[in-house]
This record gives sequence, structure tokens and C-alpha cells, in this order.
Amino acid sequence: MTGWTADEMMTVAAARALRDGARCFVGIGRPSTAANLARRTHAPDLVLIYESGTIGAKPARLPLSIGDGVLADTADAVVPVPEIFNYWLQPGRIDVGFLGAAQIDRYGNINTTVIGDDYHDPAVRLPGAGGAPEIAASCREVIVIVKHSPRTFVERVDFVTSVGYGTGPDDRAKLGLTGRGPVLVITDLGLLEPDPRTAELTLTQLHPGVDAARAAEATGWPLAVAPSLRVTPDPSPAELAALRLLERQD
Amino acid sequence: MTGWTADEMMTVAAARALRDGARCFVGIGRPSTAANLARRTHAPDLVLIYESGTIGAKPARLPLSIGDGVLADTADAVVPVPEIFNYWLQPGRIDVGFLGAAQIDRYGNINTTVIGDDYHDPAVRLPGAGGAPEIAASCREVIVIVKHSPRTFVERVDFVTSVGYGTGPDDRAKLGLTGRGPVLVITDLGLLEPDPRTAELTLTQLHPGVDAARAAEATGWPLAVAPSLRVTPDPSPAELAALRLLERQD
Amino acid sequence: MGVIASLPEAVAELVRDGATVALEGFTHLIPVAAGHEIIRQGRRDLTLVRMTPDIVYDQMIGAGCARKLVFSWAGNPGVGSLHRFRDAVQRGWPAPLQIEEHSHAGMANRYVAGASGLPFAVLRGYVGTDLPVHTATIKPITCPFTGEVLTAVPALNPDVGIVHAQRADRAGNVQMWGITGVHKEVVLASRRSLVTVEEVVDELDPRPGAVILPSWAVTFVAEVPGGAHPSYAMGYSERDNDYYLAWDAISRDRAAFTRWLEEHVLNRVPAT
Amino acid sequence: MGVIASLPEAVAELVRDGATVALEGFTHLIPVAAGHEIIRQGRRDLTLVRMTPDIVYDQMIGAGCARKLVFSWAGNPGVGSLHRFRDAVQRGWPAPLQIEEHSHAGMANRYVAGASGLPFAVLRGYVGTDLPVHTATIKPITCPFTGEVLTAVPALNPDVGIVHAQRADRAGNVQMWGITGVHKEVVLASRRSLVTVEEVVDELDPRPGAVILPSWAVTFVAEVPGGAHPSYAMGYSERDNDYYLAWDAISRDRAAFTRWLEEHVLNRVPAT
Repeated sequence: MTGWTADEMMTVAAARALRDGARCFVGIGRPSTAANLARRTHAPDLVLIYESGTIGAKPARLPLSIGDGVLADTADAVVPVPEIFNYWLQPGRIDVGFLGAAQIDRYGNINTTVIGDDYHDPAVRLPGAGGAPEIAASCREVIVIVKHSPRTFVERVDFVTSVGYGTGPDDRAKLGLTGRGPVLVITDLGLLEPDPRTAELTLTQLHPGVDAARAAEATGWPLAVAPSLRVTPDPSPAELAALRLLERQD
Repeated sequence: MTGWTADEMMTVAAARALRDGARCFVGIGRPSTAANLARRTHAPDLVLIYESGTIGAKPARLPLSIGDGVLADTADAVVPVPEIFNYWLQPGRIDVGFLGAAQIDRYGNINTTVIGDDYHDPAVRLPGAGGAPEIAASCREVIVIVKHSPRTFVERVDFVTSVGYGTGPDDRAKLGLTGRGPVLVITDLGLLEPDPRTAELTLTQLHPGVDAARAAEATGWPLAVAPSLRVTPDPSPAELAALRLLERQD
Repeated sequence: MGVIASLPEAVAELVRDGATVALEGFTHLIPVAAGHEIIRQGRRDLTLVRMTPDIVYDQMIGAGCARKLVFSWAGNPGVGSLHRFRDAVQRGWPAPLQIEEHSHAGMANRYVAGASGLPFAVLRGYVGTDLPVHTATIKPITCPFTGEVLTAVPALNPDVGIVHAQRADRAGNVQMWGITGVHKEVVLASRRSLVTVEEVVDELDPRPGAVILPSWAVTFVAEVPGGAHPSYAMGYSERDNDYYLAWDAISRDRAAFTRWLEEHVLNRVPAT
Repeated sequence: MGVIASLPEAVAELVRDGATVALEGFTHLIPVAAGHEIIRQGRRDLTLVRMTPDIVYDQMIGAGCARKLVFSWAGNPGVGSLHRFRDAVQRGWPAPLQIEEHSHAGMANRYVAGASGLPFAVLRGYVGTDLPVHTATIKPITCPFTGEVLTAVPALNPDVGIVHAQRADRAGNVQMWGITGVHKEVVLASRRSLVTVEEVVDELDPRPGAVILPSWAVTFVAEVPGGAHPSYAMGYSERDNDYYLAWDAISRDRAAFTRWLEEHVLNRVPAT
């Protein structure tokens, strides 16, 4: 037995993906936990930006929503919602967009809208787009954090809420999207990155104790695997301590 | 001899044209003097809005510019310049736009751009448009304050900086302009109002001691005169005292 | 003109069956009490507009007030789905709910256009997503200078815009601070408006980060202390996260919801 | 990244011959000292952008820095005309000056588009005026929803945006208050930027009405106390109305202007 859970590993791996000083547009839930963990470990100067309009928030405890008072209280600036999208997100000022997903497909397209084929009579009605379509379009790069399962990792999302690489490597340019798109998908099993040639999400790293077969089983398409798979270093005691302190305060 | 100057009469007449409680978009110079006089006499709840972004300014002394600190210090709100134009002026929230002019023609069109026929080689280069075109377009109504002279009151302005009635009564509707246009022109000689049928500026009122012939001489087109001309009541001692106090502080 | 009225009076005056109504507040300063008053007054066939329909809209939809929802993210923030919303969309209970679905960037810009007296707004948005397939109010527009194709969305101009704020003075000038979301935009975009406030004070002393709405830009002001609960009013209250968590169970079940509605909304008379 | 530098260093790094440069400040917080430094460094062929070119642009134009002026109101506020500007436009002294003329609403929206990463902005403006006849950067645009025809203007994205502000902290975060005009927009719209400040402080305590520019949105910060004179920095200085009045006589005459320029700009070494 390891001294940590797969969920903790996922969050730690996500935190590590954020470089110090980066400007990060943070979705609520796992992205927020990971970003706040990064700020408490290797990236004290990470700039957290929430779609509620808080720029440079430094919350001492995890916010439950993107509009918690702790975000406004600790932010460098609080701006109106139209401004956060128009002046800060849209022009490509944000380094990293950090998103979750209900479904993600082999080209990194994300669905948070409906499960099922019929938009008007969905099997499951999800919350919808929120800020994600424009975060996915305009951040310089996108990181996705999502648990690995065949229901989530699907051949083709039922609804494209946020564009990854569309149907292949040239779609973003054709669509005129300014950001690079999803450069990293972090799951509870490992890391996926787009193949530089095909843009297909490819397994490039496994968390300790996971093998590629297990990742492939949890993926709803024939998962491509990089020739040499890296292994994620175990969560350090400092990382685990910081994460558990964060989550206990939640 | 009267106990007041023609300039004072003009300013007092302009102040009187502003009803209490109105929201007034104020240009600097005479419009600002008149609007501040109105606030000190019959219209204490006049809302002064300057294009610098000050809403509800209550200056104790006359500002020299539209951005004097006294305007920001005393305003109900100070907003960015894009907001004052987009959120406050453009949707027609302002009752009265109060403008000056270098030239004004018989349809109330205003020129503050160039004197002379050639825009690229002007006889006189004036400051230009500033906020005036959109003030003239979007305020519910416009009041112009300008000294009467044949050089100023011209048959046709050399350059249409701000639209009055264009070439006649139907032009504003055709152009899609939302405000009514200039409803009153106040000069040092009297008042002109657009003829309800032709939209041509027509002399409707004379200041004390002025006759219609003098106003006609000071007008660069054959001036239409209303069948019954009103006479402006003399400035009251209270009006004069308030105006002189204002101007002394300038 | 920022007339100070009671909440029931203001809602009765402003909100009519069939109206388009926007209750805004981006997780902060949500006018929940006003939503409950609309439920109590039995309004029907409303087009409800809100970027983030959360608990208050789940309640209004479950109570049968809504015919249509215009939105960009319908969820219980940090908790999960909105079960009354899902029940209405998926099973038509208690009434079928049409939806018009956007992104946050699109909705925010629709309010900006509405506040600006423009018929539409332009953004970089929606491109490559499936939203334009299902939402008629998303169209391409070409830059007349560069030829680049961008996205246009039409202005939102609700019949009534409702927000909560910290304070107003007796003349009806409104002051709010903290996360102000699209508060200013929705009030300015709407034909008429109501601002519920924590308190009416003699004077609005300046505050860092404060946004002011002059009295003449607001139709009614109603003093409703705690009127944003379970959201919060910075400086007055904390977000009641337990309420959001508890809502999940209440709202999953039609009977439990109906009991809750009776007890906490229909049989409760507002204090004002 | 809000690097704190001296004014000469920052100007030397940012402003090159032929660049498009916007010094903004709507009567308040005008970066006059930065304009003088540009004159001292002998820059030429600049495209100068500014809503309200007033004394500082009259000085830069008179000193021969400018090839083109993009503007909406060129005057000495509350005093009269700009004589160096007029001399350049009407008589080509010291160099011919091209002009691109807009209204305030148009210029403000051009900066908004620039700050927003959009190629153009839409407004109700210019219709029926003679401005579109002479200014190519004003075009009609049709609403894709209503068919209404409005006006489009292209984004402004200067090479360099320069403003003055009250304060920055040592990390280069900038704080300003009072009339902030298009300060935020011009900094965000420009490829690189310089903010001159009254003082650099350890901590930016919150202030009512304050606008913050995070360090990472600014290229350079230079401490230049009094750098807005003869305009003002609310909380630090008053507008020097006498200077504006005196400028009229100095600027009417080429020789008087040239003497003034020698004495007050060219032969003066900045304190930093």
C-alpha cells in the first residue's frame, strides 16, 4: 500500500504541471484544489484567476465556489465578469486554462453539456458551458484534470462544449483559435499528451503502481501509448501534507 | 444701462433651460458654467455628467477642464471613459446634452472641426469632435449655447461634426439617431428653436433690449422669426449673484 | 428613480406573468429573497435569464414559474447538478422548460450590449463547439477592416433585472462591493429594475472596490436584510455552504422539494 | 512584468523611431514627463495616439517627434487651440502632420477593442457627420440579428502605451484612482507599456475608486514624482491651471516655443 490515494496523486500531478509565476484561469473543484496546492508548494507566485473576476486570489482555504468571499478578499484585483472575459481571457493574456470534464475524447474535446445523442431529450443534462469554451479557446494552453473511466474517455464526445483539437491537428488553426489547446490531461492513472503529429491524446506517463493496460481499459478508444512511458514520482511528504491541510479546511 | 452683460444674460437663460432633476451631459466652458448656475439656483438636483466619467458631480467652483479633481471628488460615481460613453450616453439615459459650437447652421448642425472648404488644408484647424457627435446623437435632447455672429451662424457648416437636423426634419429618423436633436439654441441675443414643421432654427425669444433685426444681422442665413416673440425675463439678483460668485471662483 | 418600496410591492409592480426576468449575482449578492417573493406571488410563464442558474432558479423552476431559461451554467456550485432544473428539462416537471444556452463570455457580452444600447455584441467565442448548432442566438460576423470572422450574440434587455447589493441611501443610490459580476450590466440592460439591499443608510461612505448605481438608473430599492442567503453579501454575511450541500438531497425528490417549498417559501411571510 | 526602471531607461527601451505610441490620461494622470523624455531622446516619425492631445502632444509635435496624430479632441482644455498642432497641420512646421480623426466614443471603443483582443468595436456613432468622409477607419456594420446598421471602428493596438498613476508596489503592481479615463484600456491594448508613478511603496493599501493593473500586465514602471505636471495626480497634486493658461502665449510663437523647449525640456536632466 502506498500512503496516498489515487485522487491525491492526481491532484499532486496536476499541481506539479503548473509552473511558478504562470497566470492560471482556474475552474472550481479539482482544478482549484490543484492550483492552490501548487501555490503552497513549488509555485508561490502562481497567479490564480477565477471567472468570478478575481485576479491574483490567494485563498487561505479552498473555496467551495468560484465566487467565495475569500477569493475577493485576497485578490490583487476584483473586476466585473465581462471584463475578466473580455480584457483578460480573450486576448490570450492567460498562460494556462485549467478545466475539468464530464466527457473528453481522443482529440481533447470536452463535454459538460449533455450526455446522450439528443440535445433536446438528453439522458443526462449537465450544467453546461460556463466559461469553458472561451477558456479552451483563448488560454495559451489548457490542462484538463479528470478521472479515468470509459464513460468519461469516449471516442467522440456527445456534445462539444469546449474544443480541444476538433477532429485533428489542423482544426484549431482553421477555426482561428488563438491558444495551443490541451497540452496535458491528468487523470488518476497517469498523464496523456497530444501526439505532436496527430494531436491524438496519448498516454505518456503513469502514476506509481498503474500499468498501461489499466489505463487502456479505462479509455473508450484504442489508447495510443508513448514508446517510453515515464512514471510519476510519488507525492512527497510536503505535497501530501499541504494537500491534506487544504482539503481539511474545505 | 442694464446691470448685467449680454454674456451673463446668455448664461442665465441657458441655466433656466435646465429643469431640476434632469441628467445633463455637460461640455466644458459656457455649458458647464450654465449647468452649475442652474444647480445653484432653481435646479439643485440637476445631475451633471462630464465625459471624463464623473456622474453627479457637484463642484463648489467652476472646473477649468472636464477632468478637474473637483469633479471626481464630488461625484456620485467616477467611471472609465468607455463606460461613460457606452453604458450611460449611448443608450439614451441622458436627458440633455449641452454643447457649444464654432459654427452652427440653420438646421442646427454643429462644426467644431475645421473652418474652410478643404479639410486637409483648413483656414482654421479647430479641436475636433470630442464627445459631441455622440452627445448630439444620443441625448434625449440637445441644447446649444453659442454667441450670435454671422461667422458662427452660417447657412451651412463647413464640416458637420455633430448632427442637428441634417438637411431637414426627416433626417434624424433616416439616420437612425435616437435623440430628438437640438431643441434650443441660446445666444447672447435670444433663443432659437427648430420650427416644428421644417426643423429650421427660428428666433422665438429675444433678450431684453435686443430686437429681431439685430438677431437677423448676426445670422448668416435669412433668419425666420416666430409670429409672436417672447422676451427673456431679466436676470434676477439671485441669478446674477450666483453667477458672479461662480465666475469669481474660476 | 430608485423608489424605496417593500419587496412584495416592488415584485408585484415589476414582475408580470410572461415577463423576461433576470436575477443576477455571480455566486455573490444573489437576490434569493426576491426569487422567493416571485414564487409566492405565483408568477408563471417567465423567461428566466441568468448566467449561473443555481439554487434560487432551481427553486423557481421547481415551483413552476418558468417557461424558458436563458443561461450559461446551470449547477449547484461546488456540489453538483440542479435536480429541479434537470427534472424540468428531462421530464417536463412541473412544466416543460425551453432552454437557450450560451457560454459565460457570451452571456456577459449580451448584457454588455444590452446595457450599451446596442443590438449585439462581438466576441471570440463558441467557434468549433456544438452550441451554435442548438442556439439560434449565436451568429458569425465579419470584421469590416480585417475580414476576420468572429461571433455575434444579441443584446439581452430583460423586462426586469433584479440584484442584491450591500447598501442604498435614502435617495435610492445603490452601493455594492466584492464580486459584482454583471450587476451593473443587468440593471442597466433591463427596462425596469429592483435592487434588494442589506440596509438603507443615511450616507454611502466610500469603500474600496465599490460600484455605485445612481438612483436614477434603478427603478425600485427594497431593504431585505439577508436577502442573498444562502449566497452572501460581503461585509454582512458569509456564504452558507451547508445550505448548498443540503440542497442536493432536498431537490432530488419531488415530494421533499414540495414540502420544502411549502415550509420555507409559500408559508413564510417576508419581514418587510 | 512591471520591471521598475528609470524613466530614460524605460523610454529608451520602449520607444523607437516610427513607433505607434499612445500617451493617455483624460485630463488627469497625463504622463507629461515621459513625453518630455521622448523629446529629449530625439524620437522621430512617431504615430502619436491620444484621445485628447493637449499640451504634452503640442510640445512633442512642436519638437518634431510626430509624423501622424490619431485623436478625437486636440485642444488646450478650457483655454483654446493648440498652436503647435495647428502650425503642423496648417503649415507643416516643423514637419507635416498626418491626422486620423475620430470622436471620443470611437477612440474609447477602439482602445476597448484593442484591450479585448478584437479587431474592431461597434458603436452608435459618427452617423450623419462628415468624419467618415475623411477618416477611413470608420465603417458601417450590420447587426446579424436585427439588420440595423451601426458603426465599426478598428482596434487600437499601439506599440507602446504610456500612462501616469499614483503608486506602484515593489513588484510592479500599479494602483490609480480618480478619473482613470482609458488608462486600463491603453495599457492592455498596447504591445508594451510604461507606467510612471508618483511613488513606489511597500504595500498598496486599498483605496476607494482604485483601479489595479497587476504587474504582469505592465512592461515597465518608473518612479517619476510630479510626472503628470501640469496635469495632476489626485491625492498628490493639483492641476496647474496657470500653466495651461500660460501655454497659450508660449505656443503661439515658434521662437518662443523653441526657447521654452530648450530651457524646460532639452537642457533639463530628469531627476531619476
